[in-house]
Amino acid sequence: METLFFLIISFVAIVSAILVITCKNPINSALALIMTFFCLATYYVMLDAPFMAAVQVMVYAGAIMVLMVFTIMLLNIRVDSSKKHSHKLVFGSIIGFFTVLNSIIVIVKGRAALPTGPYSGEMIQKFGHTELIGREMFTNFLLPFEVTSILLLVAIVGAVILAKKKI
Amino acid sequence: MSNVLSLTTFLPILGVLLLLFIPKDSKGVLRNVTLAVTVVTFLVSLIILTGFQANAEFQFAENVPWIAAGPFIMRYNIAVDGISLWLVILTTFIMPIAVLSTYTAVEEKVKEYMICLLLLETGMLGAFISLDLFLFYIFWEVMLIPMYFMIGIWGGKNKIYAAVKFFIYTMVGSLLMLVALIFLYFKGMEAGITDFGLLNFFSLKLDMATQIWLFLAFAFAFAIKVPMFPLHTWLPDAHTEAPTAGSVILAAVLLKMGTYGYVRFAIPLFPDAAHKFAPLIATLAVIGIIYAALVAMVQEDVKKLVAYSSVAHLGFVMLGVFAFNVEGITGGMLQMLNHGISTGALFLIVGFIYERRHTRLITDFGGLSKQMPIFATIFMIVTFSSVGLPGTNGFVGEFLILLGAFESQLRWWTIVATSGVILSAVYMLWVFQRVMFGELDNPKNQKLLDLNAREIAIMVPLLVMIFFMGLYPKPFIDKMDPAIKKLVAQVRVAPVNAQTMPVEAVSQKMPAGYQENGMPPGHPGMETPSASQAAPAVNPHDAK
Amino acid sequence: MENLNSYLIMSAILFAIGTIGVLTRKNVIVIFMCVEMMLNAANLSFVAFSRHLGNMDGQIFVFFIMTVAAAEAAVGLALIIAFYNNKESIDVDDVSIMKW
Amino acid sequence: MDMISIPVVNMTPILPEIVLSVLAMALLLINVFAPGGQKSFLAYISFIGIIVAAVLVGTGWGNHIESFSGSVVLDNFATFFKVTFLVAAGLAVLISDQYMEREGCNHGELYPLILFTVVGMMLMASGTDLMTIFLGLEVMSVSLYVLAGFNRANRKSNEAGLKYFLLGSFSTGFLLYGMALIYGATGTTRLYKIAVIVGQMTLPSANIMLVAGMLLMMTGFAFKIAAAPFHMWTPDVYEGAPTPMTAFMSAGPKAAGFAALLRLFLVALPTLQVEWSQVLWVLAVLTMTVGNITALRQDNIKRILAYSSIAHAGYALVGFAAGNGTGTSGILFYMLSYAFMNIGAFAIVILVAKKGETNGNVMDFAGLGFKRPVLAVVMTIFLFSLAGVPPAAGFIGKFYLFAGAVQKGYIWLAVIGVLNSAASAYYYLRIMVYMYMKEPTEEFEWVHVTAPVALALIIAVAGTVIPGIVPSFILQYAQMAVKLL
Amino acid sequence: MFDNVWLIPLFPLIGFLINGLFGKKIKNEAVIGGIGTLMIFFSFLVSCGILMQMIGLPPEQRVFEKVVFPWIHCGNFKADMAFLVDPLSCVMIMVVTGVGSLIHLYSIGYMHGEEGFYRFFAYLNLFCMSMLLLVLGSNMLVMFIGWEGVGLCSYLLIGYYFHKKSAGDAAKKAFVMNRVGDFGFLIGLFTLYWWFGSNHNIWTINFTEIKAASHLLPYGGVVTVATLCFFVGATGKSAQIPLFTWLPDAMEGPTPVSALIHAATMVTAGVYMIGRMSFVFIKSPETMMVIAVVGAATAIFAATIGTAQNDIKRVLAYSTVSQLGYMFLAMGVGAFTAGIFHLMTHAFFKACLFLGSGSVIHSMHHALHKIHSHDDAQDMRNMGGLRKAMPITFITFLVSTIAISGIPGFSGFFSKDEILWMSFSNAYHGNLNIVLWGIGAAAALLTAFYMFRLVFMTFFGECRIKPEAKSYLHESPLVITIPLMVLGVLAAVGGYLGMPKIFGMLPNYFEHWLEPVFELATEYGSKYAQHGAHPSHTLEWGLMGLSVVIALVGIATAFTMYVKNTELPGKFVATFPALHRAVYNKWYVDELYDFLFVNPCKALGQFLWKGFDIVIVDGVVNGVANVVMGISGIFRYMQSGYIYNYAFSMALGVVVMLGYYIFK
Repeated sequence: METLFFLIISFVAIVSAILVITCKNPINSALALIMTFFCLATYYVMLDAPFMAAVQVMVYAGAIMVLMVFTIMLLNIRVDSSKKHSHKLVFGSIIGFFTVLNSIIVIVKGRAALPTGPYSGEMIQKFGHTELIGREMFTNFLLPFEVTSILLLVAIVGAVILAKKKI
Repeated sequence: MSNVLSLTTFLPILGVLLLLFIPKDSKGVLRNVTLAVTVVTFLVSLIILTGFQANAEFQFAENVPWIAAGPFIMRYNIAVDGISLWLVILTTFIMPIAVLSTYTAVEEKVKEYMICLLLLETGMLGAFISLDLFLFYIFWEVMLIPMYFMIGIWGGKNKIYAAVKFFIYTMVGSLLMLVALIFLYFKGMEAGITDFGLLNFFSLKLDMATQIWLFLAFAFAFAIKVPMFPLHTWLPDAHTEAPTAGSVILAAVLLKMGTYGYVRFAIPLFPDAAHKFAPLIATLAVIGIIYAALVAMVQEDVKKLVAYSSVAHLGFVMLGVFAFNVEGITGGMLQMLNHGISTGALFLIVGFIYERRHTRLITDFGGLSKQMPIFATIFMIVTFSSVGLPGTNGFVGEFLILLGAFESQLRWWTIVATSGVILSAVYMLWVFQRVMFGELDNPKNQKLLDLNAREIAIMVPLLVMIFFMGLYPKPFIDKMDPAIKKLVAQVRVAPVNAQTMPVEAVSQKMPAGYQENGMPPGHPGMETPSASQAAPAVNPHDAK
Repeated sequence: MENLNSYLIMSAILFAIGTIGVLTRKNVIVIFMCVEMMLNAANLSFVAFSRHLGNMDGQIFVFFIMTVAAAEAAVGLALIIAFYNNKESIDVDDVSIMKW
Repeated sequence: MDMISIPVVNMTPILPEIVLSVLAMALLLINVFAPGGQKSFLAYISFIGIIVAAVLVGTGWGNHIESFSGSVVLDNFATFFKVTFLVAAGLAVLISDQYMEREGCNHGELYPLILFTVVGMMLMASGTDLMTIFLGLEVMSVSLYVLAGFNRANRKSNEAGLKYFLLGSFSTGFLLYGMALIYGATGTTRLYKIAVIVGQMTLPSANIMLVAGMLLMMTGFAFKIAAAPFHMWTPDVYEGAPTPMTAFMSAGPKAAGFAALLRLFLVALPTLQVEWSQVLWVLAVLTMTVGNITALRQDNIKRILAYSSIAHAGYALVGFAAGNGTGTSGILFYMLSYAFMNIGAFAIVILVAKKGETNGNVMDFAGLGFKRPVLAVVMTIFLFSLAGVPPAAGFIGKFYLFAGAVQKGYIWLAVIGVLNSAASAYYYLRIMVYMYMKEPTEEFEWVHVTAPVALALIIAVAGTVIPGIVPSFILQYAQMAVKLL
Repeated sequence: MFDNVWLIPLFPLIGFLINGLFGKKIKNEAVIGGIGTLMIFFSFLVSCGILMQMIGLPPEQRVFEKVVFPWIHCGNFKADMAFLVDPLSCVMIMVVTGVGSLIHLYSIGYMHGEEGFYRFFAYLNLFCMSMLLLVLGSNMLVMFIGWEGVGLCSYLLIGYYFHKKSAGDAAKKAFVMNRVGDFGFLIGLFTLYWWFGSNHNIWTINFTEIKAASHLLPYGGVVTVATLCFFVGATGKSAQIPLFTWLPDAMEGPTPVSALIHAATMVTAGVYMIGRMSFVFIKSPETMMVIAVVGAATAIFAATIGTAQNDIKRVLAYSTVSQLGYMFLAMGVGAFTAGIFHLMTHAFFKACLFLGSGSVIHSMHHALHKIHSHDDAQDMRNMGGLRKAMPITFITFLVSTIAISGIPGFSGFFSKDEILWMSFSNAYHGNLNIVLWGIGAAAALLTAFYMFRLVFMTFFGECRIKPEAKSYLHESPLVITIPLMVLGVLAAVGGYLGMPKIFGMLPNYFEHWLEPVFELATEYGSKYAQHGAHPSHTLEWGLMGLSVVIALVGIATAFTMYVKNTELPGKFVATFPALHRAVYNKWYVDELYDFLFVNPCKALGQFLWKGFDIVIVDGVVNGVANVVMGISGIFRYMQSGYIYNYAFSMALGVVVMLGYYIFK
């Protein structure tokens, strides 16, 4: 059952991902990408990471993609204009194929580390995913967390500098 | 004055600092100050000369820590011995002449020019006195910069090509040498050597393969600088384009860096490889001699001709050096000095007529003797010095080289090289004839002025040296002799040729007189290395 | 929970598709979307590994990656807008006045 | 489960970062209230702040303090690199004002962004957790995207920003995927733990996941240091970005990339040295060759310097491929001196160029040597140093890099390196040829050299020449810095 | 006196320095000429003193070496500036300083009014110094200084009229040909030095030391190599086949130069050198044979050319070449004394001949100049009947001609006849001796012929000069005629110093004098000499008579052709045009050399420069640069500016890297 569900989700994810790179209209691409993100969120749920799923939906599907769609609308961009570089697709596909091939071989032949951490599925169920994330983030990963604030500040300043009509 | 060597080396830098404060329009002051600096440097270098004891030791040594980081220890380690002493003196001697030669030739950018000259002097002196391989490399590269500018800024029509060619050509070689130098250091480190001091590495026993690679890298760098056939093509370009002083310095001193490099570094560091490659290098040297002479013969530009003659002369030097015996190396060293003086003088002479006529094409001249008798006389003396006429300096060096090479295993090479003596006469006399003899038919030449006092003053020291070194080379040889003997002893670790023994044995064993009817043991083709020189055993028969 | 490798392969496929998109699309925004897809593929790997290993580090990482993605989106879209203001185009072929 | 108790952390390791961040934020505020148009004082403040930070960094020398439960460390290695970043930033700040004023984009946000970049770089150098390093990288990159596109009225600047951004985030994708694989293969993101776990593996090089992760991560950093074949953004971005930012980018982020990569490979993956050496060997050769050879045919001076910057990354990779004390300390030394000489060179480019960067070709340098001899001499010093001609810092750096390779037995790598250096001489000489050996094509405009730029030039010359003549002390620091890794 | 031997070369050196440095300022010809002449005369006086002292010593003590200062000391090699005084060098210094003084004196008159008067005397002094160094040098290297020094002076003096292209060419040719010889000299020196050094640890180039060790030398082998090389040197200096072509051209120089350098002294240096090292040469039968054959061949070859030349000096020049051939023939057959003897007598009569011709030319030139004619003052076809106008010149000239032709009683007869006899009777060359003698005799015939042809054409018959110039022809001044007379006397009586024993009248002073020098050579030679039946006195007398007859035949032929039947030469030319053309054009040897050496060298030079140096060597260098530049272009255009291309490059890099590790 779970396998079937995984397969269905995977199918949807792949199809929507392909749509992202094939749709002529960027809006369609954006919608397809949102679909992909949803699929990923579903995976996260399946991986016992409900908080991640929520964040995924909020940040990606919600914030980032909205921003993108907004930009697309703002710039009033329609379909991809010319077809000058048809060879791109060939090269891109070849690279993509080899990337997949390489990655899959890496995954299949590679040896992931053995499970060592304390966070089994039961534990997550017991304490709640959000809490565990929060605990980790404010203890072991305090510094990165703080750094993200700077990152966001930089992004804000940068976006303002670059895009504001008049500074 | 314990640091007189440093003083000599860095005096020109002080001069540069001085020049910086002189406004660039007061050209006369700039020139005179530069001249004064170089003269003072020369005088200071005379302290070295007079204080130098004729023994094999390195003298006036200064050795202070400089860089110590990681595996490397570099020291400011300088000294002179009989080999470098004369090159130092040659440098300081040539510099005032070079400065003086440009009093009227360089009218633009005088300040920069003088600064270049002085920087160049420091670079050259530093390279000659460095006993630290790293320090040597630094000076070796530093020399390039001012020379590059001298060719590039004050050069002739094709100056940029020549300057860039000069720089990159030399750089390729020297960078490979740098790699070899690093490699050598690590090899030395394995054997317990702790710094870049040259003398440390002499005791290093390297295996043959390593020696070969390292030697090739060093030899390549030096061969470019020498320049040896077929790496010589930068030289005619550089010489032709460089201003007179540049050519003089290039010929007189810079080219010596290559040969000096062989004597000081490549050969004693890698004696076995040097022996192995001696035939190859001698072949190239001999090809260089003949080839350059033939090419010089058909040149239309006087300066290019002199440039090619340099290639031939330095071929002689290389041949002598690779004879690995006292005569050959002494000859090589003397020839370096001679070439510095004679070819330097030749470039000055070319400069004189170029200044007057703004052409260097042989066909533009003819019959100048009539109009410029002093010039003609000087030109002739220098020509014959360059040709190697006995009594002039050129002969002593050339003779010793050929003698030394003939004694060594390079006999057949010597015979070919000796024919270069004929060719040098051909091209030098031919150019002399075409420029100085014949009808004075070109109207532009008919109003030429003879040399003025300054120009004569430039040439006189050179002429004096030409004859002094030709007639009484003893002081020169005496001072360099112990160092060269030491070098020869050091290099003579070459694998002993099996054929040497019988010759000695035969001549010892055979009853006197028997040999007279027999075939000579030493057939010219046979290997009879000069190693037997060392044998003090005197045939009792010879005492008679 | 599915097998770890399934997720990883899925991640790899998404990553590859993202790469292809970057290489083939002309619209700058779409290219950027493809980059986002690549980041998401990495995220999926992280989460899958995190679940497999039983430690939270991977998920924390994903959290930061999302932040970064957001920041990049902000700056990136600002850049796109700035470019558009000058050039009236977001065709990647037009982002090529500097070459050779 | 109990309450989350925020752990007590030792702030010392990130003190300079904090100072700079606070300063940056303060500057953002000051900027808002600053009198219109007058932005120079922001540069001075930033410069002072940078000096203060440098002093703080300096006081940390000799310490080894881990903090934030192993996210970050203060050690000599980080300190050395932080100094390098601060040098780059300080010089960049000094040369920015005049340029930005001329180009009409003297927005006060420039300086905070530079400072934030430095913070990001510092985190990359001192981070001991993949996350810290990644976030540092992103702080740096995002700032740089903005800085590259800072002159938003200029199409080239737009394009530079956009290219840098797109390709940068593309490379981030690889980097992250690599980190994911490393994480998967080792189960942790802490470098020291990775080192332990990898050390316990029987045959780490056979674990393809680990190796692939390493390679992908390398890709990400190789992009930052502009190593071929991940270098192609460099010329375009360098050309388009505002020149001071180009200068900064060529020195700072490159050093930061090396810092992170060195720490990753030497701390976390020393057991895989055979593998990464091999790759770096190839990358070094490619990078040097592509950089140098392509530069030969360039006319735009910023592009020349961009390709030269690629080539220099290649030289540094030579030392990296060696991976021994000599080579890595060579990288440290080289990055520091490169900051001086390259930013110095760009400063001259700024002075020679006219508004709108119209004067950016080598031909425009014609006659500089005698019209503005001091500028030309200074430029010459930088160029010779870049070409690796003694006695300049560039030579000593190269010497140690190649020495490292030779020591490790990579003689051919060193040989290729020196041949490349020789080829590189051509394009450096070409600039000099124009400066000294050609007559100016048009009337020379008198460039006013403002005090900050003059100061920057003085510092840069000192930083290029002095370490060239007496390099010992810096080299010893560099040695100490890599010893503890 | 011996200790003062260094004064001999020093005086001319002083003269050279004074005239060379200040001559231009002095201007006064008398002072300049006086200094030059006096200096060499002082040397002559010192030489006389040395000679006197030496005569007073017993023969075995007649060797003295004087080291003036150390010159080159290097490793085993040692060469001092040192002089060797022995009977041989005594003969030479006497000849050089004696004849030299006379020629200097003569030059004062002859060079009167020339533009570079001081230059001429400076060079002449320099030449004398070099020549004296050559003959006095106690080791090969000092000899070599002189050897090259005389070459230099020859160059300078031939090129004295430097504005004439032909003079410059001739000077250069002379120097270069000498250099070819020097090449041989050096190789010979090296070989000998190396052989002694490496085999016997005797590192020397000192003549006395080599002499002392010469018993160690083998016969043939290395000695052949060394001596052949030395002989190449001698052929260059002494204008033997194949290096003789420079000497006739050298007549471009002023006539006193021709007399001094190209007749009396320098060109005999080769002979002297072989004499000096006779103990080495004799050890190689092969070399001796080569010397003899080359000498004989040169003698006959040059003589044939001499018969057809019209330039008075050229005839003399070929005559010199021919006579030098005789000397070499003498050396080659082991008759060293005879060779040196002929050297001396030749110096007398040939110097006299040249000076006489100079006197004629001087007079002719003067006369032609007066009538503004551009006729060649040296062409014999313009002369004739001059004996009336120039009696002293005529008489001295005639005496010398008789001497060279080998008429008994005159010096040439004794020396030449001894050579012919020795070549016939020598025991070294087996049956070759007849051939050598035959060639020698034939050459003698030709010599008599062309010399008398010269005399007849110049001094006898109709005066072919333009009539109006005739009145201007007159005898030269005393300063010119005195040397002529002195030399004429010497040419006549000089031979009595070495009268053959067979005459029994006078002891052969000359042979006794030189005996200590050639003693060793004779001893070595006897080792391989084939002692057949000793030729009888009758035979010697017979051959002597035959050679006299031959000389007379030659004179008679010349008389017939040029005095009695003056149309005969024309007929002869008409009958054998090809032969005449070949002879007249010196057998096309110059053209042959141009074809064989000069032109190929130039062509090779051109090829190496334009074809090899520029195209190949530089082409490779620039080619590498161009290839790199080309690659640069390719790399440059790969930088297309398109983001997807850049991304592609990155992705490709990743894929390849991964692929390598996955599939390796």
